[in-house]
Amino acid sequence: MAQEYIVETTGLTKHFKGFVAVRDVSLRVRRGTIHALIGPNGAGKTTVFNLITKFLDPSAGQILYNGDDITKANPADIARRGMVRSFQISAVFPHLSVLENVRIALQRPTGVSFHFWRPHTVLDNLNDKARELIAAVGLSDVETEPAVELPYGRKRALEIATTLALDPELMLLDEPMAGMGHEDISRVSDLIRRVSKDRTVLMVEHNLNVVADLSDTITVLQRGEILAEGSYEDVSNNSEVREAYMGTGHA
Amino acid sequence: ELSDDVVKIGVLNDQSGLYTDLAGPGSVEAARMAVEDFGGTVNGKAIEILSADHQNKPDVGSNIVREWIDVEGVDVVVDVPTSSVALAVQQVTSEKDTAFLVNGAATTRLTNEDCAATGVHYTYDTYSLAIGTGKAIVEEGGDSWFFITADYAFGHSLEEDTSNVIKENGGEVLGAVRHPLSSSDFSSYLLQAQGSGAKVIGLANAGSDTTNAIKQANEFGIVQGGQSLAALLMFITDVDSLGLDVAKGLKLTTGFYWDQNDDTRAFADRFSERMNGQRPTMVHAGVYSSVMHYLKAVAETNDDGGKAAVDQMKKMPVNDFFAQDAEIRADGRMVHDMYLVEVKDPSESSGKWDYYNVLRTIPGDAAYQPLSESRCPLVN
Amino acid sequence: MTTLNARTETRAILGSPQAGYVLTGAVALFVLAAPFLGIYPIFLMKLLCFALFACAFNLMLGYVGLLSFGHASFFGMAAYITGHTVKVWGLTPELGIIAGALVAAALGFAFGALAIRRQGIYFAMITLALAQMVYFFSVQAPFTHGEDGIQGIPRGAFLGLVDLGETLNIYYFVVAVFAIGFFIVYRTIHSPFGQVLKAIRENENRVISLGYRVNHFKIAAFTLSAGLSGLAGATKSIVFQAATLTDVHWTMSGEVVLMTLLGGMGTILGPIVGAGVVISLQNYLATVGSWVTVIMGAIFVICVLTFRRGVVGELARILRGR
Amino acid sequence: MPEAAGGGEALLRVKDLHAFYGESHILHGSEFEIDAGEVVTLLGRNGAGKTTTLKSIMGMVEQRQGSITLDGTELIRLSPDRIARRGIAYCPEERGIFASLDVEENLMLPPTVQSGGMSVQEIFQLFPNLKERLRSSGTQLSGGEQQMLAIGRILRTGAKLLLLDEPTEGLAPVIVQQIGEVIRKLKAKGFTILLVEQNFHFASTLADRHYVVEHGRVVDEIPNERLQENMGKLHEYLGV
Amino acid sequence: MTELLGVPAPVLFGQLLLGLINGSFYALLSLGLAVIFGMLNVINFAHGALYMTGAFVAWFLLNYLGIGYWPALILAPLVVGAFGIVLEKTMLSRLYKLDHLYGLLLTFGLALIIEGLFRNAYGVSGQPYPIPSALQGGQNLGFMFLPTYRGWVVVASIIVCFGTWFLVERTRFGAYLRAAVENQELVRAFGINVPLLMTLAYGFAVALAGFAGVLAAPIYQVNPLMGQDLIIVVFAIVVIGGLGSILGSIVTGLGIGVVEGLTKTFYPEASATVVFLIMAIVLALRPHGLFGRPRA
Ligand SMILES: Nc1ncnc2c1ncn2[C@@H]1O[C@H](COP(=O)(O)OP(=O)(O)OP(=O)(O)O)[C@@H](O)[C@H]1O
Ligand SMILES: Nc1ncnc2c1ncn2[C@@H]1O[C@H](COP(=O)(O)OP(=O)(O)OP(=O)(O)O)[C@@H](O)[C@H]1O
Ligand SMILES: [Mg+2]
Ligand SMILES: [Mg+2]
Repeated sequence: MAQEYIVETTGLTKHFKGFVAVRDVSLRVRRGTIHALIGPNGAGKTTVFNLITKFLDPSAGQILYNGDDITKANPADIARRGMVRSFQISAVFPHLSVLENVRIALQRPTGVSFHFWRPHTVLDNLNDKARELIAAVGLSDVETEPAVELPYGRKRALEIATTLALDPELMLLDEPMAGMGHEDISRVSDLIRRVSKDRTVLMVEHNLNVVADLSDTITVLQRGEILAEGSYEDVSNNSEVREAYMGTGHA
Repeated sequence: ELSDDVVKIGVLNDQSGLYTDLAGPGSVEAARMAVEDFGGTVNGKAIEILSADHQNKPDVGSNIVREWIDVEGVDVVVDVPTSSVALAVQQVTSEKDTAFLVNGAATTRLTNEDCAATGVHYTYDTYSLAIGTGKAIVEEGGDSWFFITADYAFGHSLEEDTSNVIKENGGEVLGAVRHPLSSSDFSSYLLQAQGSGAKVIGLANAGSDTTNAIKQANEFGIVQGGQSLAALLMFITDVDSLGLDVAKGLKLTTGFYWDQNDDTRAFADRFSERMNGQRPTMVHAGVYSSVMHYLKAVAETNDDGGKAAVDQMKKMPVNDFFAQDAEIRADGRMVHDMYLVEVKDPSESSGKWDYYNVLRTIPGDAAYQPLSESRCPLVN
Repeated sequence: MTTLNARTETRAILGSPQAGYVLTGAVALFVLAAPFLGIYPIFLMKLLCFALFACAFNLMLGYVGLLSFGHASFFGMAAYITGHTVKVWGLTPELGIIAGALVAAALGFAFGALAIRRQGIYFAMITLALAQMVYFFSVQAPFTHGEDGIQGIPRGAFLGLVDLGETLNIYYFVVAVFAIGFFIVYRTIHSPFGQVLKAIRENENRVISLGYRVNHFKIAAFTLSAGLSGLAGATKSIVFQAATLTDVHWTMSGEVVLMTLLGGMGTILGPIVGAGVVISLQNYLATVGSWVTVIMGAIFVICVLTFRRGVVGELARILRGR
Repeated sequence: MPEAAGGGEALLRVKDLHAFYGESHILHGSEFEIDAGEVVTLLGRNGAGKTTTLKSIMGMVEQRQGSITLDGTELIRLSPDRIARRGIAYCPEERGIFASLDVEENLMLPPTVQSGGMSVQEIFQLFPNLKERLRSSGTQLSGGEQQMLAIGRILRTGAKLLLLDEPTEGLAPVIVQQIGEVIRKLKAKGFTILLVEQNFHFASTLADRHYVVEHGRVVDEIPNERLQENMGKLHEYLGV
Repeated sequence: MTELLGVPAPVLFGQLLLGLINGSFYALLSLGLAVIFGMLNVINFAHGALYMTGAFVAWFLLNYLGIGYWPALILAPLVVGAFGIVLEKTMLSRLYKLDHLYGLLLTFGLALIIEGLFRNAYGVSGQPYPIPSALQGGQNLGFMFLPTYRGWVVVASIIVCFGTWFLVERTRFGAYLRAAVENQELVRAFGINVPLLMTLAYGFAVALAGFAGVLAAPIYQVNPLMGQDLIIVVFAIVVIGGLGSILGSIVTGLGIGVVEGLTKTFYPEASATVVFLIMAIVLALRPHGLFGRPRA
């Protein structure tokens, strides 16, 4: 079933009370690549994410995932099929410890989640796997801390670890670097590069340096429509794009 | 023998809700007066009074009584307005052989299906109200009725009893509308009653439901429109709260009116001294009378067991300001005269609490369901 | 890992796990010995029933973060069912109770299915609405006998052997029922299921994005909570031999909220303590007549203004030394 | 409006400022000052205490000690609304757009505290997106749009001292540039601006001076013209 | 006589009109609740008790000071409002940052206290309050007899309702209130005295309840329990209308009144329940009520 494109949208459109946030977007994400979605604020990036992951229902258009039509699926099923997203504002479970955060994700495939009659120590066998992931994002030192107490950057790292726990085929990251200090940024982008080895990543990011050195393909959205697509070079030399997005004298 | 050397009287009633004024603290005070007048002791043994609020909830009521009997050693439970609670309490008292003097509650079931050897239904019941008011009004030509009935068991039985009386006396019932308990607005029910064209609108409900209905009937000019109102269960406290301008002309049945003779006035004066000005309702008077009678019985037999005491009460006639030569029947029904009264016009009234003209006295055996018809297993 | 468990236990029970276990043990001992300490058994049984009710309720409020304002209908409907099956059909008490609990659970499932997509106050209100309809049904349906309720329900004999008419027998019977119910609650909270519930309470969208069908979990929790509330109501109807409108009225839903908050929501022992306080108050205030409401009201106000975490919650804070 | 950038008596002077959230002691006696008409930035890592500093100036942190004077008058005892009335406007890091108000209401919300604020028209010229979405509820705006709205609305009030907390966070470069323009315009108009920034490339194009915040203290002051020679130090501080 | 659904048409019209009249009470009360919830994020369970207080104040004024209906219509709301302000300043103001639940419990407690006190002082039978002479009598509308006073009730409450709606939804003052609900701290930092704002809002909303109380006094018995039975229905109405939505609560209030009126004709037993049936249906279809907007 190895399609060349893991996700294909055709004519994707979303209206919000008369206002069109996304118009006729046909997006194709090639398997095994890092694909960046950029564009001015309000271009519709987050909305596209919400549509693909079915957190919003498209007003029109079709979404294929691994060749199957998922236009009607619900968000939970999407995730079960291996497409897992992060959020623009960090999404962790504040009062669970770092370890517990990751275990929530690991626990799902085990199928014990409805077992209210069993002690939660049955989950302990997940700890090693969880610790690996935590180490991978460099949080081992705070494993037992509740997530609230982490600084912003490390919350995002934890979020990524949780996402990875589901070993997704396709990861969607919405502005993973937003509001991060520089040292965090470099750490997280290394992390993304590492994890993208055997999977596909679709991400929204404003930080152009990050986009430049991470992504294989870039799609530029503007006012809900695709303005340009291609490698960083192509895109950044595209005059329209420079005009609309990067502004003069950048890149 | 008197259990644990003391006679404990438990006054159980509504002390915070709908029936607080017609029973409530007043009944407790009445019981206290009875005990004092009796001398404070029975055959040298002390008499104590407890009281509690049953919030008009059967479960609350029966729990209190159960605990009273188990823990406090209460010997007699008194008053208990609200039929559902009385029925629940009757279960407990009969099971635990404790006397139960019902004054506040109205349902005839207490002396029929649910009668008990330990229970006395003292002051009034739905049957006597129906006879008193229903019969009288039909006889005066009010022969077509429409009921506004509270949609719960008590309301239903009041409506049913009255309907029977009406039909027996050649009247007809054109219809009825059932409203949820304590609905504040009655205008639409009144409108339906008006639409029915019945001569008489019977209010088979109680407390603020009745008073609100009357008040609004007045507002909508029902009476001016030629229909008359019959409040089937109404106490002098309700009249007081309505005010005479609104209540004037209402006919109702009561087991007691404070301003009948010197004895009643004497009691009323002492009562109102203790109850800052309030005059006794029939329930208050009934409580006094029943407690007094109970104490006499206990003194007689020197046994405060429920059945023993009640049996003795049944042997002795009642003679006091409340009732004359009245007797308690095998089914527990205390049979005494009832009074059909009419609410005075403000011009006739000399002031607060001077509210009734007594139209006629309904002799006890006419007022109450004949023993022969009683469905009480204790009978025959 | 132990550290981890310790953490959650800590949050769940009291300042420190030890304190928690000590307290639990103490309570258990007390409950077992109580009848011999001259405490009125029926009062204790009432207390246990409501404690169980509150614990079941707390499962929703404290651990799923959903305030149901309709739990009375589970408590009360179960009471009616048990009352009817035992009195009219002549079932043995334990069967009657099971029947009651099952019906309550079914009702809970229905409520859940209808309400679960709503959050916060909307959830509370839709549950209230449904509960009001159950109340209306209870007023109208013949087998509930309107405001008289089902009276004189026989206590019968446990398994047809042990006569529950005997005060001590029924007391330990109730204690056993409570213990079972309480254990189910405790187990649930500390199960994989409980973990997911916590996560949902903290960040629902994230849980969805991890592939959980969140509503299924909520409905499951709600059904469980309803069933246990039913267990409590059913048992109460056997103890007091009566099932009445009081048990289905919305004020009952209010009472259980109060108990839970007073004791401390989201704590395991909180609801029990809360139930204890409220029930005792109602008992001792019954004699002060119309001042009851005033005093009750004052207690609400003071509780909300001064110790919001509830008795157990505040204790926990003190023990934690913060 | 006090004229002429630089020089003159300090408009805002912060002395030995301490701030707490519950038990946690966040600011440990920071000291700095801003002259009328200056643009000054606070640089520092995440969690250094920049936002807390701004909030303390606005009186939005309950527990605080020390001295904050505006034109010589002490602010430390005043409530936020009183402080604002004296001509300070604050643009929060998390934007604080109101969901139950539509975009226009959001824009018109802050009362004018002094004359000389921008007109709504000028604001729309700066942020055309806003004009199109005037009727939609504030939170339906995208992240960036919200930021624009948050900045736009305080420009109306005519406050003379603006506190901007990471106004460029999550903004597209083109917008970032626009905001740079705005800030320059405001400076020209004689506004005084205290800017919290992570992106000091951006900061360096506007600011007269930079204060470096570390662990709740101001540990260093760098005039903009001397930025280059201090790059090393700066990278130290910010861990770039 | 023409019949509709087996009911004589005149009767039906009558019922509709009466429904509208009750509806206007609902509207006044739910409006107050909506304002309080919308502005202070508090579910004001004491609203019923304050409505009752309003009626009693009018009664005091009449019986102890001989002050009649018309002055009472102004004075009683002021008194209740002032009382509300005290409550807000001393208690409620501490709860804004917390879950709705606490506000609900506090006000529930307050309701118990207030009602309990009145009950101890005046019993539960209720006190009579006469219809002002100017409004006695009524018109015969052909299909029914409409007491003048009821007509006045409708007019008065509709005027007050829409006045309030305008104040909150259309004025800058209203905008401050709505913003303050979401982020007090920030609104304060814009130079607006939020605590004062909140206090005024609460005072105003409970004054509305007081006003409704005075309107009700001549129709119902002035009774310590008169608010108790009403409050929970009024809740339902606010929810159906959409929590915090002023317009919603007004329209729904009137609407529910009418629906109830019809129920009283066709299935009276259910007239107290129908509102909840509607609530369940509405919430199932429109999560945030008829006019509600999702809150962040
Ligand atoms: N729930 C909603 N209702 C109405 N409009 C919406 C909604 N969500 C987003 N929009 C609008 O859709 C457009 C795209 O929003 P979106 O969040 O996708 O932009 P974005 O590209 O993610 O911007 P940013 O980079 O600032 O996050 C914006 O104009 C926004 O106002
Ligand atoms: N409400 C709060 N309660 C407790 N601690 C807080 C609170 N807000 C901030 N802090 C802590 O205060 C410290 C300073 O926070 P502050 O937001 O001022 O940092 P910052 O410099 O603004 O960081 P950033 O660049 O991420 O905005 C941080 O350690 C943070 O964890
Ligand atoms: Mg976005
Ligand atoms: Mg900050």
